[in-house]
Amino acid sequence: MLKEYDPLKKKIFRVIDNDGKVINTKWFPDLPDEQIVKAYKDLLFARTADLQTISYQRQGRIYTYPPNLGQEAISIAAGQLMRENDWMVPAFREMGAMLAKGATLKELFLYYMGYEDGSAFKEARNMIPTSVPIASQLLHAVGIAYEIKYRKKDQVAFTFVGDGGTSEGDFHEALNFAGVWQVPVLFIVQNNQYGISTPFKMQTASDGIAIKSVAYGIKGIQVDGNDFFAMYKAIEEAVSHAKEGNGPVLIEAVTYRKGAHTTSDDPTKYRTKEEEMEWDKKDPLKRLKAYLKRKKLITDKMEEKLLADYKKEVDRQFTEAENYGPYPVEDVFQYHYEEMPDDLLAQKNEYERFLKWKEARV
Amino acid sequence: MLKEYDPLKKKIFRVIDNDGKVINTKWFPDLPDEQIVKAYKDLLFARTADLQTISYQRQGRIYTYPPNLGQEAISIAAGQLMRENDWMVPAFREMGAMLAKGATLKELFLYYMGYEDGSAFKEARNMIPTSVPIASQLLHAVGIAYEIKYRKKDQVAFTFVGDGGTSEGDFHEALNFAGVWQVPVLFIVQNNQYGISTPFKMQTASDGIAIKSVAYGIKGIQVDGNDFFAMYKAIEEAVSHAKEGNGPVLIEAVTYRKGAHTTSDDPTKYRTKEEEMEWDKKDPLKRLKAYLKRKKLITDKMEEKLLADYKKEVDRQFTEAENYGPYPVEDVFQYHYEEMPDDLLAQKNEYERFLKWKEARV
Amino acid sequence: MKVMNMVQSINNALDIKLKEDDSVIIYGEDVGVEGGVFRITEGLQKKYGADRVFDSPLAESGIIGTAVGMAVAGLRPVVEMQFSGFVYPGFNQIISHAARMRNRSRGKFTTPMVIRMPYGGGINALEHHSESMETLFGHIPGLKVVIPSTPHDAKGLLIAAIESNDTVIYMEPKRMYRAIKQEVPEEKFNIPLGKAQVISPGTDITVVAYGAMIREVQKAMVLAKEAGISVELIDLRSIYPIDRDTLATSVKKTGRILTVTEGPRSFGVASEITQIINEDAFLYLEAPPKRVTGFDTIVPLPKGEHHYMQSAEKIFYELEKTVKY
Amino acid sequence: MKVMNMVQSINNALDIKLKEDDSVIIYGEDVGVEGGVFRITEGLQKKYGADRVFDSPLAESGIIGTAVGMAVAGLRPVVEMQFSGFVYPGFNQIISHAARMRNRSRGKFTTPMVIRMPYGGGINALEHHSESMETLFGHIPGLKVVIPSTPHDAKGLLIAAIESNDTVIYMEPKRMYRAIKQEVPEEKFNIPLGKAQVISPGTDITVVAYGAMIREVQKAMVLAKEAGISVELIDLRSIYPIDRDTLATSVKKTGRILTVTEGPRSFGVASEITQIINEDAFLYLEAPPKRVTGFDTIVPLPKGEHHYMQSAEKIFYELEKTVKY
Ligand SMILES: Cc1ncc(C[n+]2csc(CCOP(=O)(O)OP(=O)(O)O)c2C)c(N)n1
Ligand SMILES: Cc1ncc(C[n+]2csc(CCOP(=O)(O)OP(=O)(O)O)c2C)c(N)n1
Ligand SMILES: [Mg+2]
Ligand SMILES: [Mg+2]
Repeated sequence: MLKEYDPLKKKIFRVIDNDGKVINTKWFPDLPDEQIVKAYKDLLFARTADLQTISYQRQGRIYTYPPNLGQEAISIAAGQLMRENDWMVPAFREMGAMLAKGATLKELFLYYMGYEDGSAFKEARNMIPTSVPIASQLLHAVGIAYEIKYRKKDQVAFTFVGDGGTSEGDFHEALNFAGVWQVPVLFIVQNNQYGISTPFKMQTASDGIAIKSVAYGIKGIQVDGNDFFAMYKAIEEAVSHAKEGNGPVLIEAVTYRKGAHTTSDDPTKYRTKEEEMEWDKKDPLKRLKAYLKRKKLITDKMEEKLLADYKKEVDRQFTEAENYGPYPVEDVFQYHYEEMPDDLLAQKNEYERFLKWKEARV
Repeated sequence: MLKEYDPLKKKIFRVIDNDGKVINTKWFPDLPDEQIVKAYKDLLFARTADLQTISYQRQGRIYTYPPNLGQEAISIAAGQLMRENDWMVPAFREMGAMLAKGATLKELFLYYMGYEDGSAFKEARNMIPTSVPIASQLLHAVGIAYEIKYRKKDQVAFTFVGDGGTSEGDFHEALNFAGVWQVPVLFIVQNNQYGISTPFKMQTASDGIAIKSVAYGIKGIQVDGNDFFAMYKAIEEAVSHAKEGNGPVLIEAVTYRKGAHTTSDDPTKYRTKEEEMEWDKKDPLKRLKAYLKRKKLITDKMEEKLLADYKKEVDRQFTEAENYGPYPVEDVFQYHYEEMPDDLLAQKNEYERFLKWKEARV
Repeated sequence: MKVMNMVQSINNALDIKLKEDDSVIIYGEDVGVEGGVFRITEGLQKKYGADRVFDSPLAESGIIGTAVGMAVAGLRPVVEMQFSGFVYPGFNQIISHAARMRNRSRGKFTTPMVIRMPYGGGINALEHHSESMETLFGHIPGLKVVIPSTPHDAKGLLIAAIESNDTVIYMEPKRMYRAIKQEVPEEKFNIPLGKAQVISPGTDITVVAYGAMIREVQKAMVLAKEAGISVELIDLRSIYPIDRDTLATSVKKTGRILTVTEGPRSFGVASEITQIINEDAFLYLEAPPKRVTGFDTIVPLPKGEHHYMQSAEKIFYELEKTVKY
Repeated sequence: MKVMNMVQSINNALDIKLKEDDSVIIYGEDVGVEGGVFRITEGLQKKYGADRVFDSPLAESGIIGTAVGMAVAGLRPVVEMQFSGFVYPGFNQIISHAARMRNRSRGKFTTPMVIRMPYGGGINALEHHSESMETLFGHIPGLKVVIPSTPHDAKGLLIAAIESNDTVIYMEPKRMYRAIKQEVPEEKFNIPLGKAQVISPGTDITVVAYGAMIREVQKAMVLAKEAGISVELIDLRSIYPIDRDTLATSVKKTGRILTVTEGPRSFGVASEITQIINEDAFLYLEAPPKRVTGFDTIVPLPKGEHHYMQSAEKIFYELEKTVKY
């Protein structure tokens, strides 16, 4: 399949159309119906959480949040294919995949409320925290994949980046190292057409991102990122490719950031309603739902029920996070070194003396 | 021509064979015989200077020097095509091009003797000094080319980098910015098969360097870098392309570093005699000479005479450099800011007081 | 005169320079159409065109490296780092080229460029968005490093920075962007780089600060006044070159000094000031020069940030101890 | 015991760790087949295989960033920067990740990695090959920064660095690589990170130095002795954490202190030491803490480098002034 969709052929890989009709039976993934329904549910959950998070932010109950709206199929597909053992190296717009890997919503909320505890992900195996400096995480995934190869482990490293991120030098170095080392890492580029306000054509003059794989002698594929089935199939193929020792794969997931960059951003400043409406037709949730409805695997009623449950669950976890409590002084200091250096300890003690003085003053 | 040699076709552009016979009449550059003879002379001069510099270094009369041996045709071709007005942004292995641009051997010697004055290039127009941090200079050339486009000037920016340098993030960012900005810059990669001891296959898994142009939506071409005519023609075409507003070109000059990386390096540690002998057959000076001999444009006697003159000239300039004199204290301080900050002036004064004290002590 | 906040006064400075000098070029991530995430460059692309004010690809080394080239070729680029915490991919271009081109070419090529970046804490931001790492730049030979504390100074210093033929790192205390408004002259004016300013004279102790810390010190001064302590407040304005004279003159009068900075403690600006005072006013010192700074830790996320920040009380606490020493 | 120079003792430390711990991986530019431009890793690829000791592509961010990933996954990468002047393309990976992964993940992920780099002047090198910018690393929270001055210490400190679960910047004074030989134990030993060492006790003045400057101070001590001055020499060994106790204890005895470093003066290590002494031993000070450092300039090319370097005479000159103060 990776051959058939060699990026030099400039064919985007797609399995269903905007109405959820299968248009590519040859590469329709081999999935039991329940798993497809599960994908739909997870997508619905992720979207519900996303929308509710935006509203919490509007209420001033969390700080800045980067919505996933419109891009969720990518994370859901990856999430289904990542084994417990595989590594996940996120950027910051992969809620669905992080949940699949064992993060909890509560933790994500804690993070956006301003606790580092929200990026410890205590129960998630082999997932490192969000990386804020764009594209820098890609190199970590390559290093992890080196360990996999060195230790001959049956694992794959998944990593994510945005279209904007492909302009950074670290994108280049990561793909180049991975190509030379031939390590099992999948680079998933969420090409959502914008880096904040900067449109894709201002990021690069190349014809998409997948084609950049040529520069590193590695495989690449351009996929309709709003098509769950296409994403699933492409990642599945890429995983086999990597596991068989054939090296990394660059997967370009063509999608659209339907919401704002973050809750502090206003997209009306830089894009048109028409464009948004055009992409609305390709919404991944709608398309997956249309597929399932046609197959009579879900009904509107089921959806209503799910939605109600999900809202409650999101709220429950949010409330838990809101009651997390104050931030101990200890936590400012204790995680920098295995053992706290004397001078740092002295700084902590000095600060605590100040706090006592302050309390006494009032 | 750039189309015919699209790097995806994986054809290297070559005009003469190893014996100096024309094998590609279609793209033989339109050059008067005198200019070809001039190229040969300049190449011979560059080589003479190079070899002599190595021997000065062995005598302990200069510090580390990176020889050009075997790669000179690239610089000579570029040097003939750069107009006074064009910009030259070197790496550090482009002696021929720097001389063509107005640098003097004396200056280069001063530089390798350890004087910054040797990188001021007083008479050279629009050439910035050698850049030691690999690949970082490419971005300067792109910024310069932006100015050319912004001011609508009739200029082109030439910049150079090695195969090793293509692994750096700055290579990626430079080509990407140039592609987006569509500015008149030529990236000339001297792919001499090694970055110090690291062979090309450890730098990248891609099929050569020219093909990386695809990742930036720009033109690229792979050229036999030891074929003066091919280099001349390719650069000539690239210049037209850039001047017509079609954006940057990536030129991969396939060559071989016949000498050591620098005078402190020992290539026997990491490559074979056989490999060296194989490449020796493709020596650019030999090939150009063979062409000219066949056309009866030079004779062995002419060459002998030239060589004798050149040696003398190189020695003359070297002696001048050797007599350059001591390094004034002033020069440590005076070039950091337009006006020397008070504190820096105080540091200088303090140091001068120390020097007086020291003198008095003896 | 017009009442402006710092966002407006910086925008105004850029506007003036764009207008009077067509070699001024502004670019960076999202500075064009959107006018930057803090709206500093708002409206400038419309006014001056997309070849003078524009969005760049997302690549800091690319931004700074191309600016070096533009500057060498005769332009005066003013580039923006979206946050100072994201300047590091471009660090090599700063330290290896922007700071060195003049010396390397013995004055033949200069890099008259300004790298603007919002820095500092107090805005409840994500990781990497609250750093104060001015020391790193102060230690690099060949750079000038400037930090304004008011809308007025922001304008005068930025104009001077753009007109300087040296590379200037211009750090904007983002917490002050909209925190205060002030009368600012509408016409062009310069504030010389490298000069500190005595903001309010006093006799018992010298307090040195810059950027957003000035306001915190001013709050602490209310407490100090209640306690009968007279503070001489100096706005450093320029991290490099540092204005030794103003510092030493003040300490010769007060005999005591406290420096307030946001960044990590060790190897910070406060230590340099202490060294300078030891060199220039040792015999006048009645107490050890004191520092109120961030810890040697990463700035905590918002819920823990108050622990890290310098408050009026924390400043007063140390100030009082130093005066009573 | 075996007589070794610093190249040999570092190679020996790497050899020991490669042998006893298969999670130790060494890579960087030209460290494999060639054994590095200074031959530090010579023979190790042959001995341990090309999957444990190898050449990387020419990309410092790539080297450090992949090392962060390896370390997170449980390896102990020891990577080489060919010269410290070329670490800057990788600066972002150091400051944003190697120094922060532990805190960000609340201790779940650690980055036990070592970044080795030759630094410092005195070898008649090209531009960027003679820098001493340890301050930049010292100021970054989350890093440890170590500098040995002898073959013996180089081994013990490197072994400790590799065994540390923190990220360690290990800077090698390249001028010392082959400058002296010394008896070094052949077996494994550790020197704890974060501890300074009193090299020779004295009573009149404390001199602090590290790396190649130790030897220069020792030469200056010959002149001091002639002048009847008794010097207590401290090898700092660790830039961060810095050993306040050893410094303060010494100054409480001598009353005077001089710090010698190679790097630029402003915002340098000397200033931090002065601040510490002011905080911890102010009342014992009989003269202002003095610094002998590089200038606030770029290190000149070889013909001018002697102006920049700290010589025995320059150290003695300042030392005598401080003692006579
Ligand atoms: C190195 C770095 N530079 C700048 C930023 C500020 N920033 C945060 S998100 C973003 C845009 C990212 O665009 P893209 O990679 O397309 O991802 P998307 O937000 O579209 O998912 C920018 C510029 C950053 N986080 N890191
Ligand atoms: C950023 C940086 N890293 C490392 C070095 C050290 N170094 C100098 S030359 C070189 C190899 C360059 O190889 P290549 O780009 O192929 O150029 P060549 O020497 O073959 O002409 C290296 C690693 C450097 N100068 N700059
Ligand atoms: Mg995007
Ligand atoms: Mg090479």
